[in-house]
Amino acid sequence: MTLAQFVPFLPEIFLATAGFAVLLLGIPLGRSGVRPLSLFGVASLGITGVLVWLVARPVDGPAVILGDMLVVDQMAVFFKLLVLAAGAVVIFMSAGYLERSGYGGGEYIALILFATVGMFIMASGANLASLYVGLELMALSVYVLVGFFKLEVKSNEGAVKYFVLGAASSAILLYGISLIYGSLGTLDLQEIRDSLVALPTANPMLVLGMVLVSFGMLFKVAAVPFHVWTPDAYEGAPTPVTAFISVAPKAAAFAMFMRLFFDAFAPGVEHWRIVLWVASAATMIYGNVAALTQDNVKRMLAYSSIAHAGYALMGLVAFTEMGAWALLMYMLIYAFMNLGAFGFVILLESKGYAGEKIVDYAGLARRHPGAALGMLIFMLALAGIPPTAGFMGKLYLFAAAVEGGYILLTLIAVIMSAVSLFYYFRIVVQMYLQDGEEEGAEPAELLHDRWTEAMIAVCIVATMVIGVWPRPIVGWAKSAVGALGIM
Amino acid sequence: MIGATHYVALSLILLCIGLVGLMVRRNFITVLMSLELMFNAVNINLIAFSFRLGDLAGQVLAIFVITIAAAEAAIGLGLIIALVRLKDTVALEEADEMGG
Amino acid sequence: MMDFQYGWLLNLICYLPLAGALLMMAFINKENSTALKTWATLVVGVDFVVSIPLWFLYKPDGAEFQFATQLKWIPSVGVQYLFGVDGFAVLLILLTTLLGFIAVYCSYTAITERQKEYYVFLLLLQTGMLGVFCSLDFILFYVFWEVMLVPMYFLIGVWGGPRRLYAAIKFFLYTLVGSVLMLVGILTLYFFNSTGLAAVGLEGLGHAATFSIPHLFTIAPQIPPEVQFWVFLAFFVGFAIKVPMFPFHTWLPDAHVEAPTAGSVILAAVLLKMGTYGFIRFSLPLLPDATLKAVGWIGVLAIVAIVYGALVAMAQKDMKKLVAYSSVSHMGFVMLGMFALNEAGLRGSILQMLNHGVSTGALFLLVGIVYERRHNRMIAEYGGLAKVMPVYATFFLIITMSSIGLPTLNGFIGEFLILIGAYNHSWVWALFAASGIVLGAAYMLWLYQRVFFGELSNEKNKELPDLNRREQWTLIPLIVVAFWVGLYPKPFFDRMAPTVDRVLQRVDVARHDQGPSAGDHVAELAHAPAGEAAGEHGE
Amino acid sequence: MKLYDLIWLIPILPLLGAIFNGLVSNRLGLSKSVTNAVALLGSGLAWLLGWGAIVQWVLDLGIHHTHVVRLFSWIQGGSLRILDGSLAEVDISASFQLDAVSALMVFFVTFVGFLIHVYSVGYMHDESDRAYARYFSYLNLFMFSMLVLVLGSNLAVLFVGWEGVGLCSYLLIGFYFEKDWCAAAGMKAFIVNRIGDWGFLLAIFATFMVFGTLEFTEFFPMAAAHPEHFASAATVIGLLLFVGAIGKSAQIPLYVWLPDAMAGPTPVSALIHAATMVTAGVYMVVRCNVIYRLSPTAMLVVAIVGGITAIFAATIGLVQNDIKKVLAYSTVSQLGYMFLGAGVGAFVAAIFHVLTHAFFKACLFLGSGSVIHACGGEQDIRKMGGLKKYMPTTYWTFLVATLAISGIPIFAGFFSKDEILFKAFEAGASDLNHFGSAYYTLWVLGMVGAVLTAFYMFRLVFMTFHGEFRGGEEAEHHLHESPWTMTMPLVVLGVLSIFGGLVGIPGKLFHHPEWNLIERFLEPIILPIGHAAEGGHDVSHHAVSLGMEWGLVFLSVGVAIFGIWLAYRFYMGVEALVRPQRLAERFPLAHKLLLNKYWMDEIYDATVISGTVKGSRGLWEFDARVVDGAVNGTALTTVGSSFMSGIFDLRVVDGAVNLIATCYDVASRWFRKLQVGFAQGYAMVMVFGAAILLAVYYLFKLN
Repeated sequence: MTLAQFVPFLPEIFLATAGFAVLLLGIPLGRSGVRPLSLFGVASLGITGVLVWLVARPVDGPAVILGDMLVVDQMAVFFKLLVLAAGAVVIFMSAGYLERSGYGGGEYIALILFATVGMFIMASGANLASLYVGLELMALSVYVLVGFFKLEVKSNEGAVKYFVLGAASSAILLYGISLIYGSLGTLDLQEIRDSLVALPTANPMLVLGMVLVSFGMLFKVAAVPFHVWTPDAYEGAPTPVTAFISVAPKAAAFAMFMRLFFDAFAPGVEHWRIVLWVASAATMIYGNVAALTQDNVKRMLAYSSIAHAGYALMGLVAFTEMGAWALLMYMLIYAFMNLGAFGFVILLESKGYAGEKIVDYAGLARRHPGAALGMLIFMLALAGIPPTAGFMGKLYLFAAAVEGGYILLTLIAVIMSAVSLFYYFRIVVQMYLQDGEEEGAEPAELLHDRWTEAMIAVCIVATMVIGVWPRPIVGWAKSAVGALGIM
Repeated sequence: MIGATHYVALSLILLCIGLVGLMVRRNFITVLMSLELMFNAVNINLIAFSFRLGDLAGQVLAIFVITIAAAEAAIGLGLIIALVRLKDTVALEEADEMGG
Repeated sequence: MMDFQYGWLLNLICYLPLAGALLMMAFINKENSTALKTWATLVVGVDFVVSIPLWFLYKPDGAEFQFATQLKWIPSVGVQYLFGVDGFAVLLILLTTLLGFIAVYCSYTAITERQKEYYVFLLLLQTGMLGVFCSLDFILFYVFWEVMLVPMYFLIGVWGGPRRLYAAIKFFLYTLVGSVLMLVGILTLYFFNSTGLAAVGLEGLGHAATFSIPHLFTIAPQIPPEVQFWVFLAFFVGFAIKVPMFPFHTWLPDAHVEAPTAGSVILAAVLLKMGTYGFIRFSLPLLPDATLKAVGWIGVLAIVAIVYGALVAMAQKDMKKLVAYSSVSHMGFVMLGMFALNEAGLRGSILQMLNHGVSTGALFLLVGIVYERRHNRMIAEYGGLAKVMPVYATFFLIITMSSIGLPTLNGFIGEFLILIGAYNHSWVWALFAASGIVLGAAYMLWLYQRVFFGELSNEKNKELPDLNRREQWTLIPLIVVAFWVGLYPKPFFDRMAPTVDRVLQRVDVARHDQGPSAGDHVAELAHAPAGEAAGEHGE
Repeated sequence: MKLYDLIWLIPILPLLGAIFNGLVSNRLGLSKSVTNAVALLGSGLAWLLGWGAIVQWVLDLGIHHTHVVRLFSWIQGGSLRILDGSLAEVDISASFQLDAVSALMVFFVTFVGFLIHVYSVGYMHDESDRAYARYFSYLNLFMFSMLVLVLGSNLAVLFVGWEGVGLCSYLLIGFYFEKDWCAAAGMKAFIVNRIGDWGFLLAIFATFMVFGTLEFTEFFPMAAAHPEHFASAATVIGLLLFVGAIGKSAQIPLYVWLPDAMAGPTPVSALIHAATMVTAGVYMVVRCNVIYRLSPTAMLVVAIVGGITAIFAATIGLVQNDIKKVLAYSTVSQLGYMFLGAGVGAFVAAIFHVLTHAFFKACLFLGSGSVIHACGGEQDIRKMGGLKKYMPTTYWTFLVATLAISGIPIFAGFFSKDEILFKAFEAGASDLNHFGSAYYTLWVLGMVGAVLTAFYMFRLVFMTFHGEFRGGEEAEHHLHESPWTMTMPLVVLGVLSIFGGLVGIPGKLFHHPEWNLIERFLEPIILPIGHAAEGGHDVSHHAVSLGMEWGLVFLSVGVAIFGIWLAYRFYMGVEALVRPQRLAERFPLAHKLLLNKYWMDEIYDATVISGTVKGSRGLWEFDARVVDGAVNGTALTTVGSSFMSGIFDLRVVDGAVNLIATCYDVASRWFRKLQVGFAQGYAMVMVFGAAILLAVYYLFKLN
């Protein structure tokens, strides 16, 4: 193992160091220094991005480094840049929020950076061990982030629930890994794949291992029946954190999911496909139906993110190239539209937890037409109405499912996406069709925070542009899945 | 002669104990211990297999698991302290503000 | 098959309203209502003017699709930006631009609050509708089809009547369900054309993946009947809801009653045509086999719609609701003529689409006019209006006559051809369908009598002002068209003839040979459900 | 340029008048004189042009030549595969044709129309300017439609006129739209006619399916050439056409609209509801005589409906007290005679009766109009009487017309009616199409009808013009003869009702068949059919001997005189009006029955109309609840309504209780129950779910 092998690992190293730096800087700067620290954090994320582009790119084909622990390929790059972007956006959105809430900035930003490192490893792990470490690094940081407002009951409670269930699920996942290790004698994805191909008959221990691993992954992507932590964690967590965990860890988890199931376990597809099929259908139905009657926006968006995980799972079920890149694309699109939507929730957080109730949006179109329009775009995007990116994302997932011949699943998906329109439009109805002057209605006021607004603008632009001109994204996603072993 | 199945059986039993404990015990600290139990079930597996296969990877992973479990415990205890501060109880089901 | 000459014209027509809307959002202050009105009117007016050349430049003996534009959009999945129209679409586009202009022009005094949003939405809607008629790529089509819903939702939801929220969401959800199912059908066709659907054991034709409708026309005969059946079903739901066909019609009365006048006009005149347009453009030529199988059922549904709609209309106490149900009846005629699957029927059906747009659009305008004066649509509230509003009464009479198909007015030509076509298919159809003419006369004249004749009893009506110049000019164009179609419809027939012939040719292909390629598929697809279930868990 | 090439202009001229009066005079409220000028110019020019064209046509081309003027191609419906398997082009052209029968119609329609325009000038003079303009524009519009109807060279164009006259009659009946019953009558007329049109349209389609064309000059010869081949088709087409005729010409069972139609201004009743429009049905049947002659069934149906209507309406006419109602029912009955004629194959006689009837019935209506005018709008003959001395011109013309309708020799009505009755008898005697007995019965009905006609017409005359005035003092002062504009048409029509019949002298009686001008004139339109036609004629010649024929003539005159005598006994002299009372008391039921017109309207109201209305109400309920509910019920619209019900509380408003909506609601809340709220509960849910997943997995693994 030469030093040169560490070069592609530089981004992670840098990011970790930056995380510690922020942590230290946070001590002197304290609560006052939220914005400089945020700038520092975003800057380091930016530099990491550049590093990724410079050193961690598979210039001559995919390569494995550090004793086959990590792999360097297009897909890794895709997800790394995705989580970097998400992290940056969230840090920008958090600044004002942290100032208002009066919690210090150092740890917060450091944790986001550490989580990002974890996700990097999840995205590029080539070995069950490294994947697990990455997963835990991400998870542990996120537990803390959720419970970051340690004086808020809801925040703490969300963290507790998330922690207990998360730990349990990772234990299950780990147990699955151990079983696989036991039956195949290796933790290396490539070798697992080869031995699976070689292995004529599936022994029950191995199958059980794969199923348990899939359970662990389903927990991380918040799929039914392992979704239970999601609503509480999302509702309890500080809104920017909610935005973060609804996007970045989910994306990273799907990356890991694909590493495992599209690459390592690909030969055993017949064993796990049905599990994912059921999970996907159940997730779509449960998420959407349960969201119908929610009155708390954060909770509603939590259920909606469950539902979206269901859509994304269709890509895995389809198990085709199209399914793979459709999933990548969907993660990207979902990141933008969901972050944008949460941006507005953050801005509406004026009086304590106000701005979480749907009625708080009443008459927004009257008072802030621009903001209402933005929110409308995100709602349409989440519901998958063209010409927003949301439609393009769904389109390819559905197409992949149809191509795989999963008409029934697709029908469930389309019907459910129509249902979803219904609860997204509850917000639209409030914004446009109610004027907020009814008695008993005290609509929340929209705060002004340059950074957040800027981020929202970015998300809007991305959502619309991808919706109208998806060509480059499609191309990128397609090239990114080239390395996978499904074909 | 003790075979792989024995180890697996043992670890499986431990895992189940941990899982049940996680579900039924009221005290957060006990729950934390049940979690540790589950992790250790995994460790038993890993080490047993690694020993039988004569492959170190398993033991390496076991060491990772132990460390991570420690970190996990630390966070768990931190959360317990916060919970006690807010509600002065360690009963897990006291944390039921949200739901539905 | 394609003629790219003047392709820019189509794009101009389609995107002009969008541009207008954006500029309006950017530059016009929402307080400055005159500027808003003038600008909106200007945009739609110009849009109508630039759409007129289509009428003259379209070459009936030319390529199937003219004024075409073809650009790469998402090449990796074969989605193109493909615009192009045939005579049929040209007629509908002209209808749309004309009605769009009228819709804006009639809203001056009707809409007093949130005018900026209102006109923006109207313009966006215009682009959406035009796009639907222009696009020749399924995805592009679908995009416009959905885009259209949003502004309409707001038009109903924001400026509508007391139950607007309910009506708006009902409208949106009905159409959305239909369209998402349609999307599944589209994808099925797409994969049949290219790689096939592995898990249901249907191997594709292996062509380059594409959503291009002209290309799919060419593979239509090779689509096995089973597939056609399912896809037809998916399309049917999508389009039948839009038409709306009995029993999917219940969203229509709600939407119409609650929508503001302009909304109802657009809804009746253009949006309903999307459904029938879809049938003629996609279902018939793409799925001829399934079409032939469906004829019987759809014929019955159409006749039910004709009689049922008319009878229900008779029972209405609310003018708008009455007109709404009369739409159900009229669209029943359109469907009947279409599925008679012969030239006369299809021509009549297409012409009747225009007629319905003109007549019913005008009826909604007329109802809107009194509603604006009295804010009441209950028939019982009126009576003897002919005394105070003679001009209004005259216009209303002419439109009534055109709507009940009096010869020399547009309605007659359409119904005549539809019925002769239906008779040609089966005299029983004509027997029942023709009764719709009697009932039509019954409910329309009864309405007219109750509103305009008799004592001028209601105090509130004694002072009603007659139509002002603007209101008259919203109606006159429609009346002119009504007489034109009624007296000399030849130009319209000339333009729609090529479409009709091509559609019928494509249907006849299936009528004559079921095709060997399709034959062997039937066997393995006979137990498709089982095969599909197997697919679901990958065995 | 010959005038007969301009026949399309004949309808157009009145149309221009209508447009001007409707759009300009009415809107600007121009003075009556302008309106008059335009209206009279329109109809007058049409009259002159019409007669000119006919004359030139007769001289240049001769009556055997059918002159068709094709304007432009109107409807191009593409090609259709017709019954014989060939492709026929649906290409309907706007074209007009001039042949014997349309010439005859044009001849009197333009003329009578013009006269009634003139009459209206006097009759309507106290309307407001706008109403006046409106009236004349309608009247001109009617002239246009009627002329299109009679000149049209194919069924479609004929249908245009057919509908057009319907519209005008609707508008004119409802002219006094402030009066609810006028408007209602108008609507009734239109809708009942629409029922007829339903048949007519189907007939048009059937014709096309059989012959592949709608042009008279094309499919009549076809049909005539192969009688057997087209026999069955002819029955269908003939009967469907007759449905149309029943509606337009007010025959049983669709006659109900005509009596109500009297709500319109009297000149309208005279022109539309007596002279021209209502005879359109007869015209159409005669026009299509080829079709009918191919089908004995159709013929018989026509004859029976006609015969029964003739006597049925006559009986009602016996006891009516509204002067116009009496005339209305007599019109219905006379139309019955015409159809009887057509039904027994006497097409010429039918048209002949149309002609004479146009003269004397128009005269009667205008007379009644002048009476009503004088009595200040009073229409009840019980409040009249002795008007003879106040308005002599009206009286004499009215009397003449009455004699004509009663069938007193040398008066117009006699020839035509007698011809019809004779042909009916002949049909019976010759056992036409082996329905002899039926035709005999119809002849008897006709005879009885003749008695009744004479009776109720003279009852009318006696009660109106003779005896003492019963209208009270102040009304008596206003009695006066009408202005010349009204009397002049009366006189003209009176003269015509005397001599009009001479065009159809039954020359056969005097061994001079050539005297019967009208028969010779119309002969070309009765196309010879295979062999059936002349075969029939031969039979008929032997069937009735000359002596027999004379006998029949005297018989019909006799019954007419008997009827008059009866009326005299009842309504003149000392016993006037007492005998009828007594009779009524002796047969109260019969009297009631007649007085209430057999309760026909009530029956229709109870069955058809309220049936439809109730049905539609029911359907509406059905729509609101079931259909909406069910369709909402499917899939997610339900979420809509359920959510509405939750949030906006709109389920009530909707009234559509839909089950599945609540199911969704419940489901949503039940799902949320899974979110128990404390961590360990969640753990349980997860484990449980995981178990299910495993179960599912192994389930699928097994099979």
